[in-house]
Amino acid sequence: QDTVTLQLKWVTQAQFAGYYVAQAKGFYEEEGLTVEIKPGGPDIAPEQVIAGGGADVITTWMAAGLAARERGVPLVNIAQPFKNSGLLLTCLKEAGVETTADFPGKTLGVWFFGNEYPFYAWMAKLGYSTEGGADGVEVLKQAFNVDPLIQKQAACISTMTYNEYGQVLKAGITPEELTVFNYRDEGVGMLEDGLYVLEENLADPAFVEKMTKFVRASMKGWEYARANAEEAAQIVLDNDSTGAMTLEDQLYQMTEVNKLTEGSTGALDEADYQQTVDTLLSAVSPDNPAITKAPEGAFTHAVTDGL
Amino acid sequence: MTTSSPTSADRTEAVVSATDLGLTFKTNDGDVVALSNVNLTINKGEFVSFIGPSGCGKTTFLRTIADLEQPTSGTLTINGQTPENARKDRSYGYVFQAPALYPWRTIEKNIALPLEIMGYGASQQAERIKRTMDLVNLSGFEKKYPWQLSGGMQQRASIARALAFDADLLLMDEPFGALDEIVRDHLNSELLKLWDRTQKTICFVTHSIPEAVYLSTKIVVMSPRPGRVTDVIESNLPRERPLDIRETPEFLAIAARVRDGLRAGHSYEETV
Amino acid sequence: MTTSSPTSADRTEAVVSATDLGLTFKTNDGDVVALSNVNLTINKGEFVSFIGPSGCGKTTFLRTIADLEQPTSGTLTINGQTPENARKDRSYGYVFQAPALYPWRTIEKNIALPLEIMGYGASQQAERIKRTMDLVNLSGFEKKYPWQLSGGMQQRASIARALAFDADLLLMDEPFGALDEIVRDHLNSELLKLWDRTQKTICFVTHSIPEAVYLSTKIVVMSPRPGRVTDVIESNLPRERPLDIRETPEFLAIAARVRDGLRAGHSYEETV
Amino acid sequence: MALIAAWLFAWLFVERLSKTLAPGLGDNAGLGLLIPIAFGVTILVVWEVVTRAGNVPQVILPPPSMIWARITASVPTLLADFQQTFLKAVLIGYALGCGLGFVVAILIDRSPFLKSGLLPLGNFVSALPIVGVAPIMVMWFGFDWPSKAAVVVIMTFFPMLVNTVAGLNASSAIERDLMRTYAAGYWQTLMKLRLPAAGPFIFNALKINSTLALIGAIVAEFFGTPIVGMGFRISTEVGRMNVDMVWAEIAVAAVAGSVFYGVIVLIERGVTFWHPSVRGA
Amino acid sequence: MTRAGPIIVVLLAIVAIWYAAAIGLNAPWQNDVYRRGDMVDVPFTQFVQDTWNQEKPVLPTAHQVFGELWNSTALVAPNKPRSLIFHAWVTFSATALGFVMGSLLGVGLAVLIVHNEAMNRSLMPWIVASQTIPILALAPLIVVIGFNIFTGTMGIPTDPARLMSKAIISAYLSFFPVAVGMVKGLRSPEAIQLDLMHTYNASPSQTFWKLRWPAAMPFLFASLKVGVAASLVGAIVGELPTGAVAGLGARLLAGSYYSQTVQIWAALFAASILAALLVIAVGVVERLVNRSMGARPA
Ligand SMILES: Nc1ncnc2c1ncn2[C@@H]1O[C@H](COP(=O)(O)OP(=O)(O)OP(=O)(O)O)[C@@H](O)[C@H]1O
Ligand SMILES: Nc1ncnc2c1ncn2[C@@H]1O[C@H](COP(=O)(O)OP(=O)(O)OP(=O)(O)O)[C@@H](O)[C@H]1O
Ligand SMILES: Cc1ncc(C[n+]2csc(CCO)c2C)c(N)n1
Ligand SMILES: [Mg+2]
Ligand SMILES: [Mg+2]
Repeated sequence: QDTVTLQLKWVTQAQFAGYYVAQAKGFYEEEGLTVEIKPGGPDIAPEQVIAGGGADVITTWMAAGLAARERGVPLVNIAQPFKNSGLLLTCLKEAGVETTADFPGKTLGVWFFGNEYPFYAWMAKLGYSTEGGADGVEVLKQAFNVDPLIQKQAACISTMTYNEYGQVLKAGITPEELTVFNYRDEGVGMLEDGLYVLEENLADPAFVEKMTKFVRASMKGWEYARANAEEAAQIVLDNDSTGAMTLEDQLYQMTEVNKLTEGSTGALDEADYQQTVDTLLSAVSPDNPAITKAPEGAFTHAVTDGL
Repeated sequence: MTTSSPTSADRTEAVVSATDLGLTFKTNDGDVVALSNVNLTINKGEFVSFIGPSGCGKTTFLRTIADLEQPTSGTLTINGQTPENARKDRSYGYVFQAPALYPWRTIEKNIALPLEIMGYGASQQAERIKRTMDLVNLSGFEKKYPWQLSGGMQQRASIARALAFDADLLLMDEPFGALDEIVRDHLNSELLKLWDRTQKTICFVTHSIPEAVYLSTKIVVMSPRPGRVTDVIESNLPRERPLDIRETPEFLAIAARVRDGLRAGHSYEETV
Repeated sequence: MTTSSPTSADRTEAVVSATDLGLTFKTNDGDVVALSNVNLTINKGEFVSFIGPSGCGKTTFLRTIADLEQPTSGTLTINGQTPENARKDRSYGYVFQAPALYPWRTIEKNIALPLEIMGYGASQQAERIKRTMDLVNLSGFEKKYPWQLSGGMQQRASIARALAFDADLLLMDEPFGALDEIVRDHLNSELLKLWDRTQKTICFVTHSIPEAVYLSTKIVVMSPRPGRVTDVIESNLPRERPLDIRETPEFLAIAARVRDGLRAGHSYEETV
Repeated sequence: MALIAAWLFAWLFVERLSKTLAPGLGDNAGLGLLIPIAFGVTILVVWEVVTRAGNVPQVILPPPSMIWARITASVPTLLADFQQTFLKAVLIGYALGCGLGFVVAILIDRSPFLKSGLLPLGNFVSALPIVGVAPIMVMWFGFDWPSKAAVVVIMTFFPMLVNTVAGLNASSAIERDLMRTYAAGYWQTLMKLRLPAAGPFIFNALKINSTLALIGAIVAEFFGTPIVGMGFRISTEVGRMNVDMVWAEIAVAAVAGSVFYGVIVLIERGVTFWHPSVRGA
Repeated sequence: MTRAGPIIVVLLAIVAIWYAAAIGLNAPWQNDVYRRGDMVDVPFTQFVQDTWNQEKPVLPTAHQVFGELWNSTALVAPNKPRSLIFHAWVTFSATALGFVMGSLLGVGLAVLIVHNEAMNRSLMPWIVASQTIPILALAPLIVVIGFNIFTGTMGIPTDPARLMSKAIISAYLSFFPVAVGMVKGLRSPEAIQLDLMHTYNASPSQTFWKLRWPAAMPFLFASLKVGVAASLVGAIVGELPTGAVAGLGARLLAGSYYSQTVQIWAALFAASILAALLVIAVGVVERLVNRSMGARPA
């Protein structure tokens, strides 16, 4: 039996439901695979894990994947289960943010650790300095929760449609009190969760074959999750050994994630790829050097072609 | 109980008064009776020597006077007060059997310690440090640290420390044990002069019979297991004592009595 | 340099031989010359006492023999070897001026310490502990910790520790300083017996002139600032010494010579 | 394996060096520095060789030469980060945390009531997990350095408390008796006997805390911070796969921490000169 | 009872301050809630009650925290992920293993440093430097490389391997206080005590066991208390990069991602209770050792 180790970018949550469902429902087994799913955390860089031989395949955002590629970890996108992006910038109207023109002088919460590229691309597009001051914006490295907004330490914070945004609402702040910017709508959307492997492995047809099985089973998992959101949320919950999450949170997340995976066959849409690369290249600066030149061979259809 | 008719003090005023005093230490392997049934009165201006075999309770008795040990039976008053109040009045100066100098202080700073605590001014401190260091012949070693001194020098520093401030009662536990005969003679006569001049009351532990006889108005002989007072010898030697008084028959008679008392307290007279 | 004709050793065999020995301590406020130009030979089987004013370098000299201090000039050999090699041969037992007992060991365990280190078997240890504790009259205190003992008892424990193993050379720094006359007499004669029986060589620091004369075949008188040997007195007293030898004219003559030497080393003879 | 071999090699080298040089030079301060430097250089050379020869991916462990290049290229950034993390959060938090631990230890010592009431609670904060505390501090004290300093306070408090309490009991019975004979007050005994005797223990805590403070401040920056600071840079650049920058920050942290520690050791030498551990060395 | 009295008084004082602070810190949010709900003139008692019972308070109150502690210990089977006992156990095992490794390493290094001048000069600066390296930066390295070595080359199953990775981080944090304290402690014997050993020509190991080691005891225990606390911090920190699987650290972190304030505080308290128990355990051993060494009662 073939074994596959998958390193996730983040802790066990419905964001990764497809993989957990595929495992729980025996889809991997049907393909003859034994899959180990390694949850991530705030200081796990999946790119580093795969470079160190700790995983066969990882999930990461495309911007981070391309950045790693330029820095000597030859990652290749083999599949893109997330068709749409879910990254938002969520602001309090009370803090005086209604449009992008209100940003200067405000404090904005941003996730770093490889999640900051869309933000910098956007600010570059808007022409705002990120160094603070009257015409710039004050950037906060935001922890991975919504506290800064609730505590009013920032005017805007990063949220995902499927997670933090829900938490903001759940805390009792109504959508009317919020201004929400969707990165996709601002023209700086980038591809989110994709599956990446090391380029050298793709030379081996057996590996490609194995990945094809893996992606096929995973996509089946995603499909199942869309059809059975409640059961999928429960499966995710069962896989969380921290016991910190609630079914309610995961069900919300499942529903929202399903909107993002909707329409993906698993194969990467080259137009989406090109849009991500273009956006990144539009914002090259010493502060934010995601990539400096268009990447070559950063994706392959070899795996998804076999689906 | 021994009530002494003071030979030299002006008034009969009890400085130390012990009645049926007892002290038992509890240890991991049974009790040690360090003092039992001690009855003793020491009047103002007396010079009392304690002599007795090793482990008979001399140090313990001094420590009890100093309120460093608590009696387990009987009563003890110092200047008519409890030992604790007497201690809080700073009624005594104590020279321990070991030097107990603080290693982070130079010799002069060690001597300054009680002066600082008792609030003496800087110039007074300097003057007293100089005077007592001269007295014990340590001049020139002011800036040395304790570990840079020989054993006898450390002992002298601790004597200087106790003499630097003016306590009416001096408790001295074998202060001259580590000193040679010449220095010892010198310090003996200095101590006598000081005593004569200041009318202090002095409790003095020694192992030297001649020293005890030479210095004291009263000699307390103790014996061990359990620690008790076996003899209290009043000395009728004159208050003025040249060193050669030690050859006189009166002196030798007293010394012989002390020696007998001491020997009686020992368990192995036969082997000697 | 003094070459002595041995009074009691069978052969003339130098155990300690110092030539132009000097030792200077560097301190924060200048150098202290603890030993200067010391020339001395101690032959096998001799009993040598060191006497001298406080701070004259007696302890330093013993420590140099024991390889605990390094001479800054001159040469010193022990049994014809360097002090270091002699120490490594475990040629000597040392009684320090302070008891230096380990507070976490009971008295018997303190005495067992050198025996453990030198690899004695359990039964031998027990036997030696018992014997030496009897010798210093500490039986019954085996299980006590050092702080539960009186000053004199601690000193005796440290003597027992040094006698527990068989070193040919004994270095004793004021071993009997904290003991009363009776115990001291007792231990003096026990020490003489031991010396006589085992032909040990003994270096003995004391402040008591009678003790020095009573015990020694040779008395080294030292004087301070800088520490040096001012007189070496050979004693012609017989090897067999009853306690009352101390009343004989020969004894008193030697004692007088020692006293003169001692006094000469002092700076304040006039005040005495 | 390679690391152990490297270390052994370096050690042997230093051993030889100190054996041959030490007697001649004695207490020479230059030599004291030379040996650890020689050791460090050996390590660096081995590191360089292993990473280059072994083709270790640079996102896992970059060679020292690359780290050095990064350091020289990023001086302003490193400086700003150093100022934010070390000069503000670490130093202030360290002073407050050590001060607080010390004061509480004295309070505890002063009153048996507090001793039985506060000491168990002191144990309680001993290991307040930094990961749990850091977000709370951000909540209470905001994003900037004060919340980091607060984390440092919490981290450094306990070592100081424990060591000071142990140190205050370090004076010997006879030394305390002496003070009793003078009827010295509590404060006099404290100032003239117990604190000096506690010195070695207190410096222990100061030394341990000097490194703990740095760790604390850096880790605390993982949980929300303005976009400057050593911890911020480390976590961000790991995410960006700029591992050379991560090591550049680590190098700065190591140098700053070592200097900090070294300064405390120097002060310790001066203050507790009398302690056998200093006197003997 | 006499010992419990002061603790209770201090505890009461702390709880009083706690509840007072909760009002202040939770008030802004409560006011926002009232504003959104168009509630005016809320009686003060109602306001206080509300601030003490928010779902995601800035500062949760004692009854909330202990309620959560109770719910997640007594009311859940101890082998379930919802149980704090389960997480505490996971953390404790890594802490214990790390503490043992760290203490041994710390003592071992101290022994080398005290006995060998080259070690002292070459090792000490690097030990210090090692501690200034932020573990969270190194942890992924340890996880990526270490975990792979454990599971791959050494063939250790994942669970023990994960435990080892955490224990290594825990040991990394705890060895330092132990090493520093023991270097001091092993050098603390008085010169004359060392001289005595010298006169017996005692071997270094004899001097060590019969003198340096017993003399270092006060330093050892002060260090061990700090060390065990540091071990726990290390284990918790180590739980983050090992994939946040289980343990108090994982629980804390996961709690923070969903702003489960009460849950975070409960986990924090669990960690603190664990720390206190560990420190007290070291204290008990200290007392036993002191007694067996004939320490003089203070
Ligand atoms: N470690 C040291 N550092 C500096 N000076 C020292 C040191 N040890 C001893 N000295 C000095 O050396 C001199 C000789 O000291 P030593 O201990 O040998 O005297 P001693 O003859 O044994 O005196 P005592 O009879 O008082 O014990 C003294 O002046 C002392 O101050
Ligand atoms: N803290 C203690 N705990 C237990 N026993 C003690 C303690 N202090 C002293 N003793 C015991 O009390 C007895 C008397 O001791 P003390 O120190 O008073 O004797 P001493 O007369 O001063 O003897 P020395 O002349 O040897 O100094 C001894 O048997 C000793 O063992
Ligand atoms: C592939 C992938 N890339 C980035 C993130 C980062 N991210 C997205 S949402 C969030 C906060 C927690 O939900 C974080 C850290 C991720 N999760 N998955
Ligand atoms: Mg005594
Ligand atoms: Mg001496």
